Amino acid sequence: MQAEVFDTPDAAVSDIPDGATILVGGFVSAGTPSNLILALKQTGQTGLTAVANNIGLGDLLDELCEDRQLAKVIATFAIRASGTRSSRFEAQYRAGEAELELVPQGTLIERLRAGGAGLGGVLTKTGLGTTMAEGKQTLELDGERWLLERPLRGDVALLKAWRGDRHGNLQYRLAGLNFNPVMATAADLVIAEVEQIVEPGEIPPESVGTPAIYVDRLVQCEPIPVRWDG
Amino acid sequence: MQAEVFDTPDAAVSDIPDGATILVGGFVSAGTPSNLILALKQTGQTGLTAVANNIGLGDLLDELCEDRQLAKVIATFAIRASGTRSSRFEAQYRAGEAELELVPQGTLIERLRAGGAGLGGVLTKTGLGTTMAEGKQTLELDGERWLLERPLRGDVALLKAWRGDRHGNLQYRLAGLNFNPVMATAADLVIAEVEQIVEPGEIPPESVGTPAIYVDRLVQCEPIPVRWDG
Amino acid sequence: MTNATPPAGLSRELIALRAARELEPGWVVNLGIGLPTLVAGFVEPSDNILFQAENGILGYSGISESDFDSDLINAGGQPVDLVPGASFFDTADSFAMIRGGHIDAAVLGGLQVSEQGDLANWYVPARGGGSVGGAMDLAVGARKLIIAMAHVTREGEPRIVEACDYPLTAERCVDVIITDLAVIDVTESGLMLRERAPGITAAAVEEWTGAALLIPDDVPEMSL
Amino acid sequence: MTNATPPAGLSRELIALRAARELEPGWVVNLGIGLPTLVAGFVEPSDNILFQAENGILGYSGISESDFDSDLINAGGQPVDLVPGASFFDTADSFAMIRGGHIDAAVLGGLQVSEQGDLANWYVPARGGGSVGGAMDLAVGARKLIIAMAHVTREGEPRIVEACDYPLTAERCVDVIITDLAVIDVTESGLMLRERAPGITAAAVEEWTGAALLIPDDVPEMSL
Repeated sequence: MQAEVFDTPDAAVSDIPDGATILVGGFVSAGTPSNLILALKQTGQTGLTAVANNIGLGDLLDELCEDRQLAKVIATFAIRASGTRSSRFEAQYRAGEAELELVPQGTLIERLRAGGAGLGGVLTKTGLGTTMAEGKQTLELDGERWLLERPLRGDVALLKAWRGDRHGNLQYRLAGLNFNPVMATAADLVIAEVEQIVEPGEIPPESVGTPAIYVDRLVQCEPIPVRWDG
Repeated sequence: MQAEVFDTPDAAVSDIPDGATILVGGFVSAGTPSNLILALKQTGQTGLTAVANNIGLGDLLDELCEDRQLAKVIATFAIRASGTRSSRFEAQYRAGEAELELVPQGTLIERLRAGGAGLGGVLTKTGLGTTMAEGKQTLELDGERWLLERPLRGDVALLKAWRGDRHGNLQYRLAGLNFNPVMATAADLVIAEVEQIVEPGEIPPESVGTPAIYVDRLVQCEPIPVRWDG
Repeated sequence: MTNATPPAGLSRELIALRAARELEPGWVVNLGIGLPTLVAGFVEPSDNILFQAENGILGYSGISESDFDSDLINAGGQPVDLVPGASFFDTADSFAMIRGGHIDAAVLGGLQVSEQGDLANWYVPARGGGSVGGAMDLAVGARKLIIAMAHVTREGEPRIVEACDYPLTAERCVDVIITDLAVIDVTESGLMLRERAPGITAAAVEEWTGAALLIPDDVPEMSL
Repeated sequence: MTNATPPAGLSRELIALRAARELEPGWVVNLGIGLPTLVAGFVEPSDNILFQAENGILGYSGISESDFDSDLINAGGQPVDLVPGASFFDTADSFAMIRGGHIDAAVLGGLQVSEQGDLANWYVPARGGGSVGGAMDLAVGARKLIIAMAHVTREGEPRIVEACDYPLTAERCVDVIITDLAVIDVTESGLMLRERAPGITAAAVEEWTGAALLIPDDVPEMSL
């Protein structure tokens, strides 16, 4: 039950294959694995599917579009209505070079949770009567209509936490949790960047946000500050 | 957003009506609201449905059977296979005086979570091909069979935490979490017994196990030690 | 509906202020990105309103003026200050809170609202793609849904319409619409004009509204 | 199957010891109530096996000899000691871990196991009612399911049967059966005798087994 500790983010992501589905933790600037995203850019792998809350909101995920690494994005924020700022992803999406699957945020997290928790799906009212329900099964139960949402998993998850211990336990700070703890459960290979690597026992058992067994790889690095001002 | 603070457990549960469905947190001795259970015994209310992990495993829930207050129990542990020890509930169940709905533990918590999270149900493999699937809908999706489990909610939840602040935030200790955080989300009236009531801000925001908005009533009392030795 | 210019109504700040008046003491409130985030600046601390940010915060008081901490932001990416008794949680727990009906009110922006209270606020057909965020879950889950938006588009087209032609966020979800011109309730009988912006007549509101509007005999002017 | 007395095989402790040998270094393991809890006492600390308790602990090392803390118990209600790097979580997260396939192995007790690996372990028809706990989720979710049980009932009836007549815990879930008489693998071709308890012949195991048993030419005796 040891997580593998890597010296650099580049080394931690070097064997991610072309075409992989990658869960990317974080919400705009909070809990976002920017070092791992930039390392993934260095690999040059292509045909990737990124699952993330947002792309092009000050996050660095849009950097992967510079070399057209993203074939598809599954996200909640992607193309801004106002059009005041554009992203590389937006340009590639408009050119038909990259695909977009927009998912309501509460549904995205439940699909990921189902993927990690061995559930075959959940029933939600979110999206009923909208384009999000197209092609999906609805069930009527006791006179109420529900939309069936199916699980979502990744080949790889890229996470950001505050501290990690050598077993792989992760501790988050403030609103840095967001998608990270659930994504940790829903990928075959889980890679976390942390600000500090500590010895097992230094993170109090009550403060572990992601238990060790979910984390395969750890890398300690200075967080890269990003910011989005709307 | 103030939780109402009561002086005694008796006062905190005095208005629970006959026939209420009551979610009872805890797992055997951990995180079990024994003071509130005994207070509920004092009320003498009858026709109650209790939803709890266990009854008759050293917990005090079985005390409610002394005066036949429980019409039904929804639980994961109820009648022991060995028969070496019996409970009042077991006697009443055998006499046809109390009903039992046995639910797999992972399904019980998902049903409660769905009840609190606005989900219409979840699909699980747990229980497929067993008596637990009787009368329930199954779905075949992409060649896999799933059992549909529906939400479960209570009129009241009785919880136990370590500390509570005057807003209603709860902090748990060790393995005292178990069913409590999810049950907090799935009842109309949530009553928590805590070992200490503190001022808002004393529980660090990262250590809040149940956010304030879920908790209606707080009562500070010495925990009643219970133990089960199998 | 005309090609004339709509009358000058409330500023964005005053729309936010008026939306803040819809919130009751002790409520838990989620604010959408854009105009709605301004609402946090217009509540009285004594009202003990708790703001929830869907990225995992309960209990922020408003936009922070201090140093930026990238891990302490609201759903719009803005730095926030916490109140004593705040808490953090992950996205699954946050949307359990939202979808499960534990949020008293959400204030969201709108592109269109229909007579039945259908909301469209995530997709501009001319732009495509879209950004849905937590809007669909908030529309379904919030006990009271307040839409704060401009009464008409930049082109002078009504945003309050018989039926939305933009893709929906959710059906029959809106309770109140607050615009630069009016406060309108979505009722069982239809859209009901509750208040006019200062200097705006009920007739003007009706003129710039693309759906039938129930107008009581006496429609008070907002007090701001 | 006879009315004779079955031969004396392993004690409960030795069954637990033999079950412990099925666990590989670094695995995450859940132990059922009763006999399986003894397994924790038979693993080498150097193997870094992490025990998970479904009530919300990852990383307990064994039954505690120190003071009883009612909030620090395993699923059998027993006090436990923690290893450095342990963590706590709630029941929802615990069963996400179990159902989601994140547990390498579970050791559970059994009442009956069928030829196909069906398990019955929660309901004794003569007693009724039952206690299912986390057994159904563990049977479905654990990557390797090890059943540790007496080879026959107190009345001398085989527990390993063609088809369970007790209500099932789950279908086709068992990987290995460890009893006082033998280690038996559930394989594609059927039940395969892997090891005999000391002094127990393959013929004796077959005699007390109520289902077809594949017996290789050389069935080694367990080394304990």
